[in-house]
Amino acid sequence: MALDKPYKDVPGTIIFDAEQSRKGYWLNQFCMSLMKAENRERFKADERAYLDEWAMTEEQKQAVLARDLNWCMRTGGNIYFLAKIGATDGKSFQQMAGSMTGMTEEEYRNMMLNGGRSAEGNRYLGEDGDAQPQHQPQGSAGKKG
Amino acid sequence: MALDKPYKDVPGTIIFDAEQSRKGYWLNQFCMSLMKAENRERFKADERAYLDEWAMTEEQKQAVLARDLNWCMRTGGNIYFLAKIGATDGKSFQQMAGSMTGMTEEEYRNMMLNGGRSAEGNRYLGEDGDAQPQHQPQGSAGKKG
Amino acid sequence: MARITASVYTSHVPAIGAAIDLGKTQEDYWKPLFAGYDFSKQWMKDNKPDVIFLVYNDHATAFSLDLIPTFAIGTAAEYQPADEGWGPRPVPKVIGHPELASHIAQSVIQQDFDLTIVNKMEVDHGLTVPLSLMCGQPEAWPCPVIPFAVNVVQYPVPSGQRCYNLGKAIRKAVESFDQDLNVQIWGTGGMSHQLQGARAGLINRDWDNAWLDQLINDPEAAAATPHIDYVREAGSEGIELVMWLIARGAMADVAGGPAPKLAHRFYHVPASNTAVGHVILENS
Amino acid sequence: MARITASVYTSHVPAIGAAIDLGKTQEDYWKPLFAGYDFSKQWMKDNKPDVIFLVYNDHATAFSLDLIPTFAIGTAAEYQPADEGWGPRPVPKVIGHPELASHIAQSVIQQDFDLTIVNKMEVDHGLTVPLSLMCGQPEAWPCPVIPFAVNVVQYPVPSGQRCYNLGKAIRKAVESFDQDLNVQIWGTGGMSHQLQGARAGLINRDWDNAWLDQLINDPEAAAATPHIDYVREAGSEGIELVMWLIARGAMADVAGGPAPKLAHRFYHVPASNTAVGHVILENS
Ligand SMILES: [Fe+3]
Ligand SMILES: [Fe+3]
Repeated sequence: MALDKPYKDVPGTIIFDAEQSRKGYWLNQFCMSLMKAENRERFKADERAYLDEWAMTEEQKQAVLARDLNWCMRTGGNIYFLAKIGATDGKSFQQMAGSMTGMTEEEYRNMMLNGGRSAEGNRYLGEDGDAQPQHQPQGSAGKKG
Repeated sequence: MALDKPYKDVPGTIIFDAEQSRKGYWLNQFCMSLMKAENRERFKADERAYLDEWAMTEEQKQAVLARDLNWCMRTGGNIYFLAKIGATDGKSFQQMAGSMTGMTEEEYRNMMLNGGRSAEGNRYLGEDGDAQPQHQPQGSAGKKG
Repeated sequence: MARITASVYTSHVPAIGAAIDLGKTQEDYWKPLFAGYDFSKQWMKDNKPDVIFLVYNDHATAFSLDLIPTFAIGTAAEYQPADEGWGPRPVPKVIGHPELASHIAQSVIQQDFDLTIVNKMEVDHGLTVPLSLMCGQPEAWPCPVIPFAVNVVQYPVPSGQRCYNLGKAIRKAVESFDQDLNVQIWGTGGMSHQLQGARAGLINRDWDNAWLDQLINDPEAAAATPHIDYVREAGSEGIELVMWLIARGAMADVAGGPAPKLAHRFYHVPASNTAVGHVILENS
Repeated sequence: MARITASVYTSHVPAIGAAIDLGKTQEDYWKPLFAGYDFSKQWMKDNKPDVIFLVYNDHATAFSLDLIPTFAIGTAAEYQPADEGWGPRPVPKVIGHPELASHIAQSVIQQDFDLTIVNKMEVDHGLTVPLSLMCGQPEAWPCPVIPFAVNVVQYPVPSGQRCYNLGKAIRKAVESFDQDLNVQIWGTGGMSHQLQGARAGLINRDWDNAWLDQLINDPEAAAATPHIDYVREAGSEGIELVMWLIARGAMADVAGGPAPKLAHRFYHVPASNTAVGHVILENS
């Protein structure tokens, strides 16, 4: 029998396990490189050229160029690594986290000021909370649909 | 009570524990640098200048210049690190180990061919085996005395 | 003989560090949070330790995917604050305590914990933000710090029970050190937060406070919390709370001594994406 | 289901690697040593595994004093032979098995072993010499290898009992892997040798053979050997034998199965400074 992965049924959540880590190895190692100021400069000067120095998949490069953190995560990115991209862009952790929900910055900030997202309906896939797939994207982007 | 160090009463033996490791940190890190061919070349071209690039004590540098491995070990060196110096000099592990006994290469090699050094008398400090302090140096160097 | 006199628990949100570094602590958003640490700063002055054993996690800073230690103990003489992408925090460098750290490493490995010994490492907000919260903005940190990094980034992370048992082993190690030192053990990270995906921003005030009750009064029960409960109830990054169990396991009552004194308890939402929890327990 | 079919034990003396690489295996000095592995090379052909889980120690090669993991598992796709100072050995690169390695890491960490996961590492003679002894000089190694490095360089090293228990956990991990794989586990290093000081060259034939008897027939007793016995009786580097206990702990009899079959046993003095021991045990 394979190992138990009980965390597969939590909505809107990817657990960074060995499988994800293997998938995202070069994407995450690229992110680590942005901890050096000179690499941040080189990346900002020509993002595509800098990305091409890394053994990332084309999809991973596209996800980074698009600054789509959910997409980055699906291709094996981990938020603590991806945060180095946000830092390079001058973004805060709140801006980065919010960007994954579809909310505007203000909507997300207000949600947090009001006590954050409730766990109600968001514990198991198939419930009806705001983090469930059927309610994406959230916020004004979601309401447009 | 401090931690038990039962290995302090073995003759002719320094156990590389945290205390030794702290003492020998830079000496051992210098040794690691010799795993790169270009560093071996630089070291061979001017040993003193290369050693001066490292935060080693003067005594450690002298011990390295003298190729006195026992002295290196007393100052915190570990044999697996020190072996990189021997490798740089083109020496084998047998030549390095033998050099610490005072025997000639041939004497040490013959001892090994005859089944190696006996544990008899060499288990505890204060016994009368050939590795005990009162019998150093061994071999023809020892017999001269 | 060295002894553990107290344990401190606190979240280590990076935005808190930024608020301190940028002089924003008196802004409306941050004021109630920092007010919760006024007691703690005074308490630190009144109860200055000789050494802090600081349990935290590295956030893809010192450790990349090239090498991921489950438990890493710092035995170096000093540690520089890392550049996590925004530039290094303008805080003092961290002075280590190589002798005590090596002693603890030796003792704890002999108690069957398979530590990684680290002599060169930069430290990130996980370690520096708790120091800032408890000590403010001094020229130098008040005492040496032993960094102890726990992997909570790549699964599987160590179980709560494993962490709690490690705390017991650390207490034994500290008490077998010859020098007479006043040692505090800090557990950091948490409480509920999730930084990723459609579920980002999850906060669970009730669960957090019930877990704090357990941590204080029934630590065995807190230690028995399975990983999946942290994820489901406290968000994917809520798993950081296992680190608090290391500090809790090192308290005297766990080894049959008297119950600790609750010197301070504080809870606040939000700091950026996170629920901030903070507790101080004293051994009597 | 993957299963452990056999365990192999062998010393990993660097001079043996040099003798192979320099074509000296038929010289008088080396001939009797390599003759002891003739059986083993044929056995490897007749019992080709799908994966080798290779327990060895790094000799200040991949790990400097900057970072010393007690137990490190390699989950990378490949590993290059290291330059230990004489230039890299002219042997094939080592192909890993990331899926099985990650699976074992996950399982064993959940069994309370605090592994360090390594994705980038060069491998030294501790890993390549056993491969050369068992496989000769092929263009490529016969199967993927999972490197498992144990700290036996800086004290404290893990106890024999801890290593033996780890072996049990590895067996469970392997048996919970979905794919049908034939896995061998190798324990390397030892036997009696001392590379340092006035006591360099120590060999203890009687002790080595008594320990081998125990390893084969009474592994619990072998696992109970305290560190100091290895040092006193088998020389300071004899401590490497704790690594053999990891392989032995993974055999079926330890988990209540039938006793293993002793396929081969060999002992020879000297190889450079070292007593060479070699055993092959098969699960029935
Ligand atoms: Fe954190
Ligand atoms: Fe070895």
